[in-house]
Amino acid sequence: MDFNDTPQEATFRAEVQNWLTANVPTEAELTGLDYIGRAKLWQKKKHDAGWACIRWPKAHGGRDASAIEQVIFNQEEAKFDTPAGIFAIGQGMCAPTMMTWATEEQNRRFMPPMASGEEVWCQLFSEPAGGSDLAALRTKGVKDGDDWIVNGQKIWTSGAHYSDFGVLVLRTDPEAPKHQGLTYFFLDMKSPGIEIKPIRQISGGANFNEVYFTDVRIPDAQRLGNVGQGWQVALTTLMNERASIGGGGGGVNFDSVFELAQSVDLGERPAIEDPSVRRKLADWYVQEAGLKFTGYRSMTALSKGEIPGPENSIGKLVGAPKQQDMASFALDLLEQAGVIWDEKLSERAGLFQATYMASPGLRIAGGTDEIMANIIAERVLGMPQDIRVDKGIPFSEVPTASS
Amino acid sequence: MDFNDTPQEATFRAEVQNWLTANVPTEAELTGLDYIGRAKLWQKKKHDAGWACIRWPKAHGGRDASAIEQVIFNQEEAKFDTPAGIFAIGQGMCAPTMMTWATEEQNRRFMPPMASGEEVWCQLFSEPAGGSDLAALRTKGVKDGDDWIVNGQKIWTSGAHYSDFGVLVLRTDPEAPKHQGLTYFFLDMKSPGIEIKPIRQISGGANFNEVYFTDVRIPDAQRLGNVGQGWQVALTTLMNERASIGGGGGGVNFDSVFELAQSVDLGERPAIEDPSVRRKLADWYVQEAGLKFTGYRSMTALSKGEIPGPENSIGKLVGAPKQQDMASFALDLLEQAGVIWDEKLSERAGLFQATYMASPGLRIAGGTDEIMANIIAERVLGMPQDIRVDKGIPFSEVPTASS
Amino acid sequence: MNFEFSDEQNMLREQAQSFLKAECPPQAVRTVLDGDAAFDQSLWQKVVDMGWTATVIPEQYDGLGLTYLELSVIAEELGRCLAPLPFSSSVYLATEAILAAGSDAQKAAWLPKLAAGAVMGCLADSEANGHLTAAKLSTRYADGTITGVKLPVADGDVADFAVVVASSAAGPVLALVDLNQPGCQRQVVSTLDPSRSHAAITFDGASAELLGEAGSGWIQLQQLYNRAAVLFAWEQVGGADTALNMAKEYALGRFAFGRPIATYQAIKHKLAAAYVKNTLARGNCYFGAWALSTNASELPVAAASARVAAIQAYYYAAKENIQTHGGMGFTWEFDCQFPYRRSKLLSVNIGSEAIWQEKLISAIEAQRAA
Amino acid sequence: MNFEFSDEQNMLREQAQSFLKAECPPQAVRTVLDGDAAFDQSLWQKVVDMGWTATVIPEQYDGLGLTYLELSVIAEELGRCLAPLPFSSSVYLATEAILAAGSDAQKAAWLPKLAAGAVMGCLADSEANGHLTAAKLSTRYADGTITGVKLPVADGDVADFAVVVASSAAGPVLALVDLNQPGCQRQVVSTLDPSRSHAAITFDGASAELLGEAGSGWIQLQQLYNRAAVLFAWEQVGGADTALNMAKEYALGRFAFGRPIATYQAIKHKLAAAYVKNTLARGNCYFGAWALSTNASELPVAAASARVAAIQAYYYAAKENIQTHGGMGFTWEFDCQFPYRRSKLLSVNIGSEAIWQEKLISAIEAQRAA
Repeated sequence: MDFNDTPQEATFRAEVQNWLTANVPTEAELTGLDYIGRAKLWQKKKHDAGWACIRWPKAHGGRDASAIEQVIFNQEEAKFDTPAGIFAIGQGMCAPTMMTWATEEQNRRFMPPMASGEEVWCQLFSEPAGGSDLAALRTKGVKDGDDWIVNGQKIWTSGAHYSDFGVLVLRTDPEAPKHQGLTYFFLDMKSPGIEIKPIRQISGGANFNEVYFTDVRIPDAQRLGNVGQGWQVALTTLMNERASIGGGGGGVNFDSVFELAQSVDLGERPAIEDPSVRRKLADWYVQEAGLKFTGYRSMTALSKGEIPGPENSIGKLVGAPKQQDMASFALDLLEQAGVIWDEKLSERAGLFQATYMASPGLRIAGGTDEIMANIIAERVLGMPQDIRVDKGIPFSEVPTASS
Repeated sequence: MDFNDTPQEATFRAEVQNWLTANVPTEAELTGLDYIGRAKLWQKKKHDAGWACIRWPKAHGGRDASAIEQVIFNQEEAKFDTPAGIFAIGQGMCAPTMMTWATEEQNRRFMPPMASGEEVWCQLFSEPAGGSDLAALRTKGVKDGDDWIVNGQKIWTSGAHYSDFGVLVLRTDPEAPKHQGLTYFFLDMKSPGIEIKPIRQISGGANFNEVYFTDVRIPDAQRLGNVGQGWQVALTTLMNERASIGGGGGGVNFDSVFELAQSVDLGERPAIEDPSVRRKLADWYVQEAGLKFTGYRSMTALSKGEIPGPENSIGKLVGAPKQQDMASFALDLLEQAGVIWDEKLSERAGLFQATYMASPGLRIAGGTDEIMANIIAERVLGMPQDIRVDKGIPFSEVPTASS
Repeated sequence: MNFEFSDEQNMLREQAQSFLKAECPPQAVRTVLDGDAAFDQSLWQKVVDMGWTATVIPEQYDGLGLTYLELSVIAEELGRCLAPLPFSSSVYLATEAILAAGSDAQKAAWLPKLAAGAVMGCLADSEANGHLTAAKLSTRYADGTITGVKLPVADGDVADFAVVVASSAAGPVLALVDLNQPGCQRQVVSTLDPSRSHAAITFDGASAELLGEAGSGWIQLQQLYNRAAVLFAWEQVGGADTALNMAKEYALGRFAFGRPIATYQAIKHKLAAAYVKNTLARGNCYFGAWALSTNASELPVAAASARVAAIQAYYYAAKENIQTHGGMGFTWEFDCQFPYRRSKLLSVNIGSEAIWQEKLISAIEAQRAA
Repeated sequence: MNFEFSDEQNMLREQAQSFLKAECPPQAVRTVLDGDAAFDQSLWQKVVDMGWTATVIPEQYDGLGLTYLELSVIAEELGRCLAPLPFSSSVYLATEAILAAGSDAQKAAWLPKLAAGAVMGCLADSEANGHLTAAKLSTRYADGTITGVKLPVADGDVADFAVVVASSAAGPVLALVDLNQPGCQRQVVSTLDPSRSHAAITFDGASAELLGEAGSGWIQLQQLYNRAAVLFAWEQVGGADTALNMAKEYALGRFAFGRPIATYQAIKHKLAAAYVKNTLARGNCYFGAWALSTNASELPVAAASARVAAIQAYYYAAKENIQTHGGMGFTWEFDCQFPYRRSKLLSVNIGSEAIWQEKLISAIEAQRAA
């Protein structure tokens, strides 16, 4: 057991470090650009030098790199303050789906500009009535000659407003059982009939959108998989979703609460000297360390060319409620001042307040705590599904709130 | 709002106090008797003076007292160290069922000796394959002339070995849907064909039994309710069960852990001075006080002649895991000595160790934590039942482990 | 044993509920949250007209002379509807401070106006991040003036006067300060819960008069906290009930996988847990109300128990209400944010969970040592 | 990055698993629990024959000279089968104490016998209820003798020698004491987990020799605890996995209301929570094993993290395993009691959760101050 790279990995890491050191954009290069412009500039630079989407085939704009090389690249890039990605969903979820289900010709057309950041992609699955039950989607696709005509509404679409293309799942046969009446497409987000409205969150952000479709036409050539096979195609996308969501950087963590406890008093002494604070901090440290070392085990598997075990599925389930409880605890340490949410007045520019307000979203996005626990029970422990009343009957007959 | 008795209640309380002070058995009176003998002696004394089962009709051995009078009597009796009851199940569960479903003649025969403690009753519902699913019982009753012939096995029967009579539910029609094929009886526990085996618990005790029935005959005259109506009759018993189980006295509580924390050190000082201990103690105090005052609200309703609300349903769900966690915490405070379980060597004669080992049973007996949470969700909050796959089909076709 | 509100008190509750249902729907909270107003002025006037600000003020000062049981009922109902009002600051804190420690002259000067809603008060205690202790007080009282900065002061931007906690040569004091004077500068500060307003107040030699004896301010403050804690706890329990009910209603109507999510144990047990916490908190609030209304020696234990239980219940119910709603619960458009924000504000406003857990055990120790 | 056991170590694990499956089935635990034997002597001899007691003892002392990674593998597997053996006392504590602080002569005298299983050792630290501190040590070392009472001493009734923590004129010491001498009286004490034996030992001027320098005993003890904590944590994680697996298997086969209880979210989420805790504990144990095997400066943090996580995981899995089994889990006849008892024994044996949480934060503070 050791924490060292293999000689090959070390060589690769050095190469990455050298390139990044020389090429990470300076503030001067980025001046005047908004976050989209900044992200695109950096992505283009990476792509031009062969460092974008390195696991992809060269023919699709990648580098044919291994999984561990991708991990090493990410680790090294994370050491710099590079413009944050607006490409995660496209490159992380849409691309694997395209590469599995689209024609080679389509992939040669669409993957390189996705890799270079010139074209941004989004994912249109969720619907208002769906929630955790993704396959309950109702946005309709009706065949019309060589096209499909789309009507309905999607929700929780990140980046819809700056995306060039999107992948979406439609209900093409309401009389088939729920999972069998779906078909999967990709589409041009500039198509006529698409209306995009941002969703304001309680955290103040608006990272998601509602997307309305009115008689939008999608060419049948942009179908992925067969008609009625949409759920299987969607599973390719979803399997890649959990990987790309994760605990996320940012937010409150052990270090920030530990340091806060050093700087504020509880009773007559610094909070860090209070055993009740110390015990809570110990528990959070142990959780973070446990996740970190579980991640190391997965990386080891990647490094050996193996597929990691199911251990990493616990990340979001542990991380999201932990952020909420740590933020709440930190606000309590601040006492009355805990409610002040002001970049200038608040400790760490409002990090604890922002996390308190954002963490309920973390517990929901990409699968609620409850769904994550189901997934661990079913896929990791091999326990059976709950009783399903929506299987094997026509979707139109599945009970809904309105029925 | 006050904690005082009404004038009537105060008069009644004084009368109870006077009688108890004069009549609670002395150690001399009890010498030489085992716990059954002691309990019977005290019960007989209460009965002879008109203080047994005081809410029951006089004709059945009671006193025609009100609910609040019963509460007052219990409160006052609890101030003395009286021989603990072996009558709780009979008087608390069997009696209300008999008084609801048996003939007046039967009640005049059976209730007075139950009230006086001369005849002890038990309850035979649970079966090995049933668990939380009480209605899944399989012990068979087959009609034979004026009798029913019983074969099968019951489990978790408290006091079967010292009981004179019992109530039991049998499956009299396996082809009817689960809840419709049941019939309810009472029986003489000395009937031929009954074999009783104690169940040893992990706590060391053996409060429960397995009871085996081999061709046991029960006269049809001892049927309560109609054939096939057994589940409805059983509900009468079960509704009275939750009331008689409760958090129980005994076991670890705030006081015992608080005092322990005063007497052992954590680090360089008494544990009670450690804020992490103080915070935990505060939480437990708040839970105990919350339960106590919730109980006061119910008593107030009784005192006004009203039916208490559903608040008291939380007692066992809060109390049982609390006992487990407090016991575990207390053992930790004792450090290595926490494992010593010895009347002479252990703090409080092993109270903390005994509770650690008994509390898993508290979380299960009379409805597991999970069942109690279901009950609160369904009966208190009005949420729907989980999906039931065992309804409306013949019991013989309900899936089981062996099918 | 009569551990229930009286018929009259229950009637007051019914009145309050129907009044607030009409006058303080969620939209009223949203209007303050989204807008520039510091509080709902029209609702405030109606609340004043109902006599709620006068509840426990003695009749000799134009109050209603009712008990803290009535005020508990009102607190719970205001908490239930998340009222965007400076009620807790003015009634549970400022009015209480004057009732407890004011001279006859001070009472005569302020109580009738408080009763009539002509003025509003607030408590200016906090100065910085973390736990305030007597030793750390940097706001200073001397020669009838106050100098220092208080931050944040709940409702400090709209109050007419403040009860200021300050140090002095004689030790800590409580001082009454008219905020409408040149020596007081107020600045609104942004918070987690914009449906309640907060200010930073800079006192620059503002004229002030002592409330009670010089040097006894810290003890007075603790007593004030104890009394307010019971009323805060009732507001919190009311809010926790609202969060639980919102979650339950949504779960009954929301379907996933062909069935209401209310049929799933994950949801049922979550809401059962919230019910348990709310019920425990309510039980403790009853005892708190009794102790407050009878000025019982048990008040320190009762107040701390109610406060700790209510903080825990509200946090749990508020966060799990959002969780039960899923993504919709995280949108600005839904009302789940109201109890989530308010629960935190009420949790830290007169000292957080840790402080009250400590107070509780200290009070139990004192009780047992006596 | 190579954060996994090697192929050879994994092979050792497979061997250990199949060996223990055959030689230490639940019935072996039950036999010790129900009977008079202090431990499973036949299993002990086989474990000795496998060389497990010799794992990290250097070859010059007839050991195998393997690393703590191999010993971690063995610890996890012994924990998994709840082995009724004095392995932790003799190997993680007594052997480690001699390895760390013994003179060449002491090593030569004891290590070959420990490796060969000819003797067994134990650690005699605890004296009374509560947390042991240096200041409270009442057992006294002077002039080559020990006087005092140690209670409880895990495996103290069967060990041949004890490493005794005592005070002395020079400060705390660790002393080696042959238990088979007239100055030592041992009495078996009953515990929560009769599948592991405990004793009270009275030393009445028993002859003793110092282990390491006089006065450094307390520091040595803390270092010993740190090293042992990693190995205890592996045993605990092994046991927690067993409890989780028992619960899962039962839930898959047990029906209620016409379906396996494994289909209910209450059960699924309970076991998912156990899986999460076990996985976090395992991750921390990996780091602990790395730190122990490389004698890294991170050991204090790593050991405390592994210990805290493992204590929490084992308690949760053990109690919820009983709960998942319902009434049957509470019977003597079922095996659910084994991990429930053992989890508590291992939790307090070298210091409880609170102690290690404190050690963890202290170690982090020290790390960051450096």
